[in-house]
Amino acid sequence: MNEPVPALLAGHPNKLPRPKGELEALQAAWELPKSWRIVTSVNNTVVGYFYVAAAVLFFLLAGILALLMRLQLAVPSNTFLSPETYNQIFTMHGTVMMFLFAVPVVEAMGILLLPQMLGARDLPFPRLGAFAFWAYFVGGIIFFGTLFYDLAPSGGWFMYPPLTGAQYSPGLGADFWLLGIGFIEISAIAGAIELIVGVLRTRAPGMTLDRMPIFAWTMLVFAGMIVFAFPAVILATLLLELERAFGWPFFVPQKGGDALLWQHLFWFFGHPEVYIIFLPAAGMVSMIVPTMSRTPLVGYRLIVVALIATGFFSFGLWVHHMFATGIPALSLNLFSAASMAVALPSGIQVFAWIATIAAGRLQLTTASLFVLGFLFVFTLGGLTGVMVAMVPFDWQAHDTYFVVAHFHYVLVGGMLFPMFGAFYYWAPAFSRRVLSERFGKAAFSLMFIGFNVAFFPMHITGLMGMPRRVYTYPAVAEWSVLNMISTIGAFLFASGVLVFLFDLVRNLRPTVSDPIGDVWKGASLEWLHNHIYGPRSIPLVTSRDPLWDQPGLSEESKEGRHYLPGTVTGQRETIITSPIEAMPQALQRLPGDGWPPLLAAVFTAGFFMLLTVKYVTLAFVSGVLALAMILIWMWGSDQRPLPHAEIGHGIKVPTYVGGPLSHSWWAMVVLMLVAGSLYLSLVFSYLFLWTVSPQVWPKPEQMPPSLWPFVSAVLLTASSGLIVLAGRALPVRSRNRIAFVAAIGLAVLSLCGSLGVEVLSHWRAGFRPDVDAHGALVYMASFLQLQFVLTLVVMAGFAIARCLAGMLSRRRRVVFGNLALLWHYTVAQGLFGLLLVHGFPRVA
Amino acid sequence: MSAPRTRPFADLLRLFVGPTVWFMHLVLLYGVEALICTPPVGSGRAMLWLGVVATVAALGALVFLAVMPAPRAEGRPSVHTGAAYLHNTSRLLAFLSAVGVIWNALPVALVPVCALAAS
Amino acid sequence: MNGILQSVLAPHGPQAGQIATLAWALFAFGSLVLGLVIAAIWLAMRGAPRIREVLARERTIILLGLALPVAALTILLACGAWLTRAQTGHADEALRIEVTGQQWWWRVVYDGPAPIVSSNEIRIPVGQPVDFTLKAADVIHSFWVPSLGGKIDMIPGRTTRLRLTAERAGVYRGQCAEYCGGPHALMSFKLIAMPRHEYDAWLERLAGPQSAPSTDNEQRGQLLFLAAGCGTCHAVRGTDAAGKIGPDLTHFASRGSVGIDTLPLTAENLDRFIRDGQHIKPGNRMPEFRIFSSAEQTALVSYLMSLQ
Amino acid sequence: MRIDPPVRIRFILLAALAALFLGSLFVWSGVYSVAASRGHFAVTEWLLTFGMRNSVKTHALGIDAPPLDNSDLVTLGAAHFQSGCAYCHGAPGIPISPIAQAMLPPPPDLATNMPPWRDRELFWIIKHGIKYTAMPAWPVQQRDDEVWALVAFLRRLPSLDAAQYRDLALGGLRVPPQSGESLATSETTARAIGACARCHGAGGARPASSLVPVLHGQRAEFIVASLEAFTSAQRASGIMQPVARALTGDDFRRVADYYAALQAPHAPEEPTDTSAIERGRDLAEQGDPDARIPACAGCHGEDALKTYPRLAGQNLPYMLNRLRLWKRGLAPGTATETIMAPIARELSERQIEDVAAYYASGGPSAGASR
Repeated sequence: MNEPVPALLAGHPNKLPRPKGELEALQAAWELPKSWRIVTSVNNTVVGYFYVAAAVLFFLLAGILALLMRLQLAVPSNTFLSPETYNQIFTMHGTVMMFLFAVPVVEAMGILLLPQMLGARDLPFPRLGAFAFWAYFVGGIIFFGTLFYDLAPSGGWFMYPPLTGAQYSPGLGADFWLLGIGFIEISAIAGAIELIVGVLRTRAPGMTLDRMPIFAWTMLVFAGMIVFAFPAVILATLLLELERAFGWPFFVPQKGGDALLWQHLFWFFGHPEVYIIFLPAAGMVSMIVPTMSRTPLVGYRLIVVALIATGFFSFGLWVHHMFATGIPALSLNLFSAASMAVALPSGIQVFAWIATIAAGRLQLTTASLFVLGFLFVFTLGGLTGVMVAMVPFDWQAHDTYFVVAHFHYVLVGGMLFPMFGAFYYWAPAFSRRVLSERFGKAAFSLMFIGFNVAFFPMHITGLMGMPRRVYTYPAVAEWSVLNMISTIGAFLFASGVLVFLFDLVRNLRPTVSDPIGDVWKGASLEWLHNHIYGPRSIPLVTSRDPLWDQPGLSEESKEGRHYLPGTVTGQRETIITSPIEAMPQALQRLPGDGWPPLLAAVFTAGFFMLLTVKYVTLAFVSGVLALAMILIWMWGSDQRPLPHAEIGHGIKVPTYVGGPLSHSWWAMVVLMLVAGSLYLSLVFSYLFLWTVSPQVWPKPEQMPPSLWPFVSAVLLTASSGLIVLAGRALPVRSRNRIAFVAAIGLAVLSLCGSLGVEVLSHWRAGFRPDVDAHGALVYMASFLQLQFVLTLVVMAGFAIARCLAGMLSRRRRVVFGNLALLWHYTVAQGLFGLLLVHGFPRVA
Repeated sequence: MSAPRTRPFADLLRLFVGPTVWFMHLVLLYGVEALICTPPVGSGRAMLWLGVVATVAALGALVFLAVMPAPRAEGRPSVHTGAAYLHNTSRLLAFLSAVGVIWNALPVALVPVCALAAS
Repeated sequence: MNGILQSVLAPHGPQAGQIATLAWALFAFGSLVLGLVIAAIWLAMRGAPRIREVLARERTIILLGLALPVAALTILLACGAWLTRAQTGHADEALRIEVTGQQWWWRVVYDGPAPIVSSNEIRIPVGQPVDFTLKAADVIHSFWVPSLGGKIDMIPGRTTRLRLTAERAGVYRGQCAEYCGGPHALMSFKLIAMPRHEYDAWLERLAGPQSAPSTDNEQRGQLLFLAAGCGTCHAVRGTDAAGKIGPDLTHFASRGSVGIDTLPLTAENLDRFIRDGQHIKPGNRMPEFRIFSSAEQTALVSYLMSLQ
Repeated sequence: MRIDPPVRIRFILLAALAALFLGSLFVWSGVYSVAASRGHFAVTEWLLTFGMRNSVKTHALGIDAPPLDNSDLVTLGAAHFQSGCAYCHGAPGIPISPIAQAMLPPPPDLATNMPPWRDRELFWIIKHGIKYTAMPAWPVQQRDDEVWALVAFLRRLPSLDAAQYRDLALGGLRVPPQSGESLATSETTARAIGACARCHGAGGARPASSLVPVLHGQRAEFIVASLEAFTSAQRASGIMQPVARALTGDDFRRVADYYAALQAPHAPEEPTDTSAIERGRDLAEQGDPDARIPACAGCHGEDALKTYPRLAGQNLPYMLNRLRLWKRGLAPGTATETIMAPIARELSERQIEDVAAYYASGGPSAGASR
């Protein structure tokens, strides 16, 4: 924090007229790749389009699967689909809707909208965003393709073992789920890191946290929840895949495992997942309602509180998916209480929107209709949610069509309707034409009516005793009628979607540079004159509704009277501001377009998918290529420091910053949070399985002698110390590299040594990973540690190479800073792991 | 022209203290019950006492959070409203968390420990 | 299915009755709240300016969106906890029946001096609480008789319990409620509640040995049953057939169904199931036996139909 | 965006249409000769060969060859080569039939001139055959194990002389010289194509290859049922189907009675793992109810149906191969396979080895006879 940060001044930082050639230079820096090379673009608008389009594609595909299921269930004892096909289809429907549509489409809207909304030129890590998209797209297509080769998983989207274990699900289907979904989750986390740092660090000057559009708040909470929720399911998929491939018995009761461990881990992710999907959609509603009502949002403060509270409370109710598993009644009611708690923030939001409508005059546009539909459907879904949160009621409703009705009301009502409203609302910001209101209203009517006809009867079907996930049912009169109605409704709903698609084809004219723009007279910055580079100049924001409260802002921005009207360095740039008060702190140069992110994603997908079909050699070739692509890409980041740059009004900001000022420091911290929650999930698994089967835990005398962990701990600590020394030994200029290289090299050796000692100690003590749950967990801890050690080895090699190339010095040190952060984290994790696996059995 | 001294990371974290207290309270009660009941070793009284102590402690922490004075705004230009805003928000979150804590305590008072569902 | 009950809303036992009452209360509560929200939206859009002005206040948000839910949910939560408590009591005079879920059938063991093994059909006396001890042999299943009470999962490596009481004699349909792969949809069973004295007589007969085949045809069928290896999976008490992999077939013909409640028990259906089981119940674990001549097949079926 | 197809595109389209029309006319006219007697032009020949070689190489990529240096595989392959391949490809001491030689292209004489294919490429050729030549595909696409046996034999073939070949292919069978009369009035048996004993042994001789089942002492009903299943192609085997087709229903009965009456020959003494045999005995007698595996003895014991096979003393590699085939997904074709295949799929690799070892060691009769 040595750099003086200039205070912001109201008014216009720049004088007119702007110098000649300034605009042309800006356009040149942001020029798009031509024709098919557009796939190499990393610009958020282009990637955002692709992302949204791909997500919609998966929505349609999963929707077709839903229609197939409804056809099968239209009449009793139907033979349209075989049981195996039906089971694959319902598994894929759930999985694709959740992992390939709901989360990605929300993330896509974030990538597409956020920079514009925040007044940034792009997100801080454009290539990471492109990587996240391509990884998702390639992985998703392959995953969906398994349906056509009879390789699709059939264990349900929840994948409960032992049904999904090697014994009861031989074949590749479950592996495709585990590796494919694990991989797509990694892509989601990459996107989340991008969004968090984007929201916190690239807002327009003056856009303090309390002036931030609600949508940005929701994306922040959304991404934060991904950071804590997804690691749990990543760990779960890792455990199950290791069990399937190598027989590590995490879920096998005879060897001390437990099937419920999966359910805990899965739902610790799975419940927040629902809110991960819902919150951004609620954010969209909070943007649409004020615009359509022509009045500022009422209860902004309360809504933000509600968002954060939802984010938190949603982590405390995972057990309510396990009410029927025989857990003690007191525990169930604890989670019943938590489930009630999460209803509170939703209540606040619903009445805040109603208040906003009351404060203004709601225009009945298509977007408004979708919002009204959302309010009705979501409220109903929320109420049935309160019902199933009641323990005794859930004993009856659990795993019946009542639950199917409930969560479709929540998800379709809470997420899909707002999303369609958002498509209609934001289309003008990205299209040369608006979407048709006439078609839009028809689409809404069909979807709203169809949805209720399809899903409302399911409440009754469920209470009439029909369980979920059945491919057929006997000819009970009531069941037959209700199911037929549901099927008709489903097709009505689909016809609404079809009308929407027709509208898209007729009217959507995607563009990056000249959209029709502010047709709704919105208040937030995405309605400025935006181009591929965002606004010509980045405005100073002084209120929550800048376009309403600062008249003429759009013209001023277009004329270049605000910050950064051109390009200072000739490259793509954006302003880095402070996380809370949005003070300009630095000018960040953004990377240009290129192949590495796309290729890295393709090869990463190749690695996972080839591994699934057991082409091990090819998989590793693909993995190495992916790594190479990532290294090429990383080599181009951390650019040479340049002199301070003026962004307007004589305000000069540095073009190179390190430590907490740098955006990459924030990204690394978020990554560490991801890693931390992954490790905590393992700690939970360890303690949980101990409570279930303490008999497989070793007695203190069977433990490895304490000398072993001691040596391992010393080596760990030493490696951290060496990294500190290496930081001191960073060359000022290009000399004195030997000390640095030696320190890093020694640190790598002692880090690897510590892991080796740790693994060897267990091996010599006679623990084996495939014998019992304790052994499996102990080696699992080392396995997680190994992942970090390998990452660090690569990063250390990278740092050494940068140093030898003269690209790492005391001043230009971000690469090392990131390495050191992750290093100390890994050491801390390692020390904690030693304490757990060597200490716990001695005291327990 | 000099910057206000802010610690953005710490300020952001404070936002989460209230809900975290709620989460810890929940996990503590759940964890202790799991330990008592598999295999059943503890008594219902222990659970009840623990519930009372944990709830009082959690509520105390939340009240403290709610009455904690706002960060001083001296030396900050009026355009800097973010930090004060965060403080306010964390107060409200503390309130919501308190409701959650009380709700968590309710079943501890009403449902016998280790009773098995529907048996 | 006529006359067979499988509905939460038609309770025939105290457990299901309490939950059904709760359900109706919840529906009333839900309708009220939904009505409130719809009314509020309507007023916000079309109401008189004064009402709209009140609705647009932050205090209204706190009142309707926070205070009201806090009050209502506190009451609900207390009700839920109280009802949970009511359903977790212990009664000593309960009858014990052990049910093990398997892909895709139910092993039923009645408590007795020696355990009495049966399958796929459960009989209980009317009016007496029954404690079901629930286990799983392979994957997770869930035991659910909607008309009598809630469901509880059957989890490998764990034992769960469920208490049910039937207040009236009748046939109640139960079904596996946790997805267990393959023909999960067809994993159902019948629970028959009968008067105490009939139940006792029935149980006594069930515990007794299987009578020997009487006709020539049945004797030939028994020989085929043993020679074809049926007895390695199925047991018939009193014969060499002692397999534990498939359902116990002692007194098989006194049960009402074939293929685990997939088809009603008739000689023709049984014949089809033996030859063509994978079409009747796709994915089930019994291989299709197409090795018999039609005379052999008739003998085998008549033997099985004689297992009264 | 409007696209005006430029004139050139239109021209190319028209030209293509015209060429298509002329080509059709040429084919329709029948002017082209399909005579095998004419041979190919040198350039056509080169092109076809070049294309064929590369096609085989490309398609064989990714096939992993099992270890082939195994006398059981070689012997089995040799026996099939004799009955299925030698007619066209010749063998040491057996010239190619002149009829086969007149094919286009003429089949290569493998005894003298073995083309330099890799194992996996040979496998691919034998399994899939080659279009536009007379090389047929393997009759049963599911049985890769049989194809590998042939590949194993082809690897051995170049080093064989006529006597060694005869030993290998005829399994030590001696064909007595026929009288002139019998040569003149019945079929020649010199090549002994149909003789069961070449592979399965006869009298006191065990099968030449342990991949082939011992038939001695099996119930006649079982052997007949098997032969019928091969004839109707219900049971998958590219080796047995042609052999069984050559027999008639009466033959089935006679050959079955012959083998049923034979005393099982003694198994060769092999080092055996007694603990595996013990585990196998447990599995055979008790099954593994937790894994849903019924006791083998229920169907393979002495009292079981006569259409079920008896396993005591059966060849170990044969049983391993058969169980593994089912486990890897060989679709059951016969009524008995329909019963066995799902059971075999539940067996773990270890259980397969154990139970096969148990039965190979003599099974239930082992205790009595030793």
